Amino acid sequence: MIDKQIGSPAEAVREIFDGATVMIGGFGEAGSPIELIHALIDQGTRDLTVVNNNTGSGHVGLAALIENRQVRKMICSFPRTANSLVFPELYRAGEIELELVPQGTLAERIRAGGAGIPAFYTPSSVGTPLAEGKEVRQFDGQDYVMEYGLTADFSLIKCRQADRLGNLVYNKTARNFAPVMAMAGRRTIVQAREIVPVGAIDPECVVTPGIFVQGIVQVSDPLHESLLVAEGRSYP
Amino acid sequence: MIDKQIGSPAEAVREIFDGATVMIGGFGEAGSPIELIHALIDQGTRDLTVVNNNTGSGHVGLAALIENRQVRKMICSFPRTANSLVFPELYRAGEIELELVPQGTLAERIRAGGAGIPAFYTPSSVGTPLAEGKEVRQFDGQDYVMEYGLTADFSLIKCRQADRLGNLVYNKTARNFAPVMAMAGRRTIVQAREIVPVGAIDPECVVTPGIFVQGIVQVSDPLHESLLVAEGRSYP
Amino acid sequence: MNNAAAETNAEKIGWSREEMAQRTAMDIPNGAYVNLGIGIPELVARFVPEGREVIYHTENGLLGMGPVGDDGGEPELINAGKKRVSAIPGAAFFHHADSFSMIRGGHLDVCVLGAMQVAENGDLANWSTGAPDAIPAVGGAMDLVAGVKTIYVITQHVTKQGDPKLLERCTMPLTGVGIVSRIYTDLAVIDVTDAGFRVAEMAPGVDFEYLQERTGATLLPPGS
Amino acid sequence: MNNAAAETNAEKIGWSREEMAQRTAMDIPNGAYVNLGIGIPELVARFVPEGREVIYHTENGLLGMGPVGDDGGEPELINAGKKRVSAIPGAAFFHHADSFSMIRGGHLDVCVLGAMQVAENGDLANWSTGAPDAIPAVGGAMDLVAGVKTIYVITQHVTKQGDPKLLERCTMPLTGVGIVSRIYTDLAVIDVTDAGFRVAEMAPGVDFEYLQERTGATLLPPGS
Repeated sequence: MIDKQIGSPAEAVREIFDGATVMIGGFGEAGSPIELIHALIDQGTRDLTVVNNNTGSGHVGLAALIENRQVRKMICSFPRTANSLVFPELYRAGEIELELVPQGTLAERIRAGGAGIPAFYTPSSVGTPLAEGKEVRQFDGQDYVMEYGLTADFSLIKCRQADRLGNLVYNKTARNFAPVMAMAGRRTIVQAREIVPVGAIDPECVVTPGIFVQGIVQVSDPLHESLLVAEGRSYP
Repeated sequence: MIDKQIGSPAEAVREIFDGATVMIGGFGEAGSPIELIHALIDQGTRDLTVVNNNTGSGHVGLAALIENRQVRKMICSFPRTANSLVFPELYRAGEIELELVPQGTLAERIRAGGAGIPAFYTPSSVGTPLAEGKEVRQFDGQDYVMEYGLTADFSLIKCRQADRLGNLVYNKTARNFAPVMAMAGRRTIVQAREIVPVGAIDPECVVTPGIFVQGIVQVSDPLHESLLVAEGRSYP
Repeated sequence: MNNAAAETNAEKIGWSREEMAQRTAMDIPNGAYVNLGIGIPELVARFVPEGREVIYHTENGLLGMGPVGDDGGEPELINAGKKRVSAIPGAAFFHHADSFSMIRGGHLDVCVLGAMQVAENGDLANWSTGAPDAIPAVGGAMDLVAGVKTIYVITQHVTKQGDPKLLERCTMPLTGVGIVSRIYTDLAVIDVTDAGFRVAEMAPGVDFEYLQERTGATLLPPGS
Repeated sequence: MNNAAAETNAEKIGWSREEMAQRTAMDIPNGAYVNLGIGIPELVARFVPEGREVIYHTENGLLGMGPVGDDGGEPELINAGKKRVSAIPGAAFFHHADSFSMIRGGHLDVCVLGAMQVAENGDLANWSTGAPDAIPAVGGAMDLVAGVKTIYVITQHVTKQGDPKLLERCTMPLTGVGIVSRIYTDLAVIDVTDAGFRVAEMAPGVDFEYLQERTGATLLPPGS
């Protein structure tokens, strides 16, 4: 029988190794797999390359992972937000690398990686500093930039419901990067609010089919990043 | 108010012009918008380039459109099936063009066209006759073929439910090419089994968001291609 | 009102943020699919003229975003500015790659963005001052300007320091090249044409000379 | 049994189609995601060993295809061969681009295909005879062989005319280059190795010499 359930976040992140590339779902706090990130902090895995749209806020979740000096490089589109305190400081001090990618190009690079597409052309960023050093090519008289597919050793994502086969559905705009990161991660680990019996999710409504998922851990009542930040909490 | 409903298949295909590129949904009969195709036969529009996985069967639907000499060129992955009678004859007589594309490349080219990606690289067909004349490029020591995005003047598709905004859900494996063709058609015309009130389709389960749809016509009880073929029927 | 009077009462000259948004909303047709940037552009949604239905897209994965200010109360129902929003009946949720396919694929009709600088050739700079110590952050701006059919800009006509934001050429790093169609400032509505900036309308109390003085490129007069 | 006897009773030598499928099924591990080609490969699903759960993918847009022969009775629930099938609990439907992302992106573990020819370097020809009047048709074969992690072939060892199908080099147009791992024929199980075809097992009544005579490339003996 196939059963992708894992007992705890700690167990779920155990295989993540120093130097790994890790995609982390979420757009701001929506969809952020905060318990998996905290387990990764507990584990102390270092020298990570992290792919996320942002760099976290306050001193919890992704921001805490960065603050704990576990991240060598961020690949993201928007590294500063209202409560983004940790990354800017380390970046200015030259202690963390940044690869800045337009948000749509980031999403498409992740999807391409998951879909076996090594590279594609996009009009986004043509004529801007973010296209510098990249191959530009004309199609039908228009300029496009070549961008590479992006894969990861691990993807950590969050969902609303999962079954033991790894079929997933999400909650509203918390879906964001998770489905494409699930495709692009060689091992995709999901924290699910609820694990339901096989057959409970309508096959017409499955967003991420189980083939893209390698491990599921139930986190029924996940922490709310914005609440923790408002309370001035930090992790660990 | 936005209301994309159209009164009849005849009205729905009215704008399709001689020489247009038309994507037609369906994998075999599953998902084939047969009433829209028949309306196009009634209309007599000629010199079409048609994108479909196959070439129809018997003497109805897509096969009838081809038989009626309205199609100049087919772009497809599998032009012959058990009951494919019309295309092989015209093809051997040199009376119809064929662009043969591997099925996954066809799907990805359509998606790319709809997503504003002019070209991408794929490992499919490398080293085969279908890669001849195409640009081959190495990434990470592996060969890939460059393929172009594909768009259409019109896409004709079929769905299970639609609302007046054009949100669509499909029926089982009849989904196949329709969602990507909806993206790639400058005007996407849908025949829906049922038109439901706005709000009736769960926003988490919408497969094709309304932005990709320009016209909807209700066909409550569509013809079954396989039954027509079994009965030896032909259209018109 | 002459220029001298205008300058002494500078705070009273020109349109308010709401008026700029309202003026912009008049140019968005019924049935349009629209993406609104953060800041003044968000206000546009408040002023959809009677009888028009407009569908709002937020690039983090929602088509059919509810009225601005309507806080759905859910931390996982947010817009691109990470503010809580609601979803209308007939909304759809989707993932980021699908969302940016709508953008890049030319499916959105209008995008309204803020600006640091706009050039007379339609170039836009709105993501980075280019200052050496700035943390660069781009988000979806470059995708939006590259993909959406019509790009409108809403911006104050000059910076807080009084420097013009409408220029012959942008001096800050570009977001996109030649993509702005129309600019709605507190002082005027200005079209970006092949011949440069053409004034379409001026706010009450603003005359052409006044506007030209505050603009870093030659303006073409209305109707020219 | 000697070769002479074998030849007079040719129809009795070797594995049946079901036995070939059963032998293949033994090599598919628990939890595998599997795509089965049209013909004998479809039979593999009947022989999943006790205690294993295997998920079947059909490239037209279904993960979790039901048992072969289980006709769901719905014209819109079909497999890649356009036969009616069923869906298991826990199935998912998706569109073609998503389906081929699973294939091209390396997410499927095993694909079992039929063959016209297989070469000792792993080349496969299974889509076109190359005859000048043939209507070319490729379907998803080129995507499957380019993307799925392990490609198995099930085929009769020789053509109906008695010509070998396992060759030094394919003479028909290729489907993919160097992608076949293992071949299950009516006469043997043969691995494609860097050194060429290596026999892993032979059907009852088949000996090495018999097999070599019917093969268009030099065979390496079992265990070599």
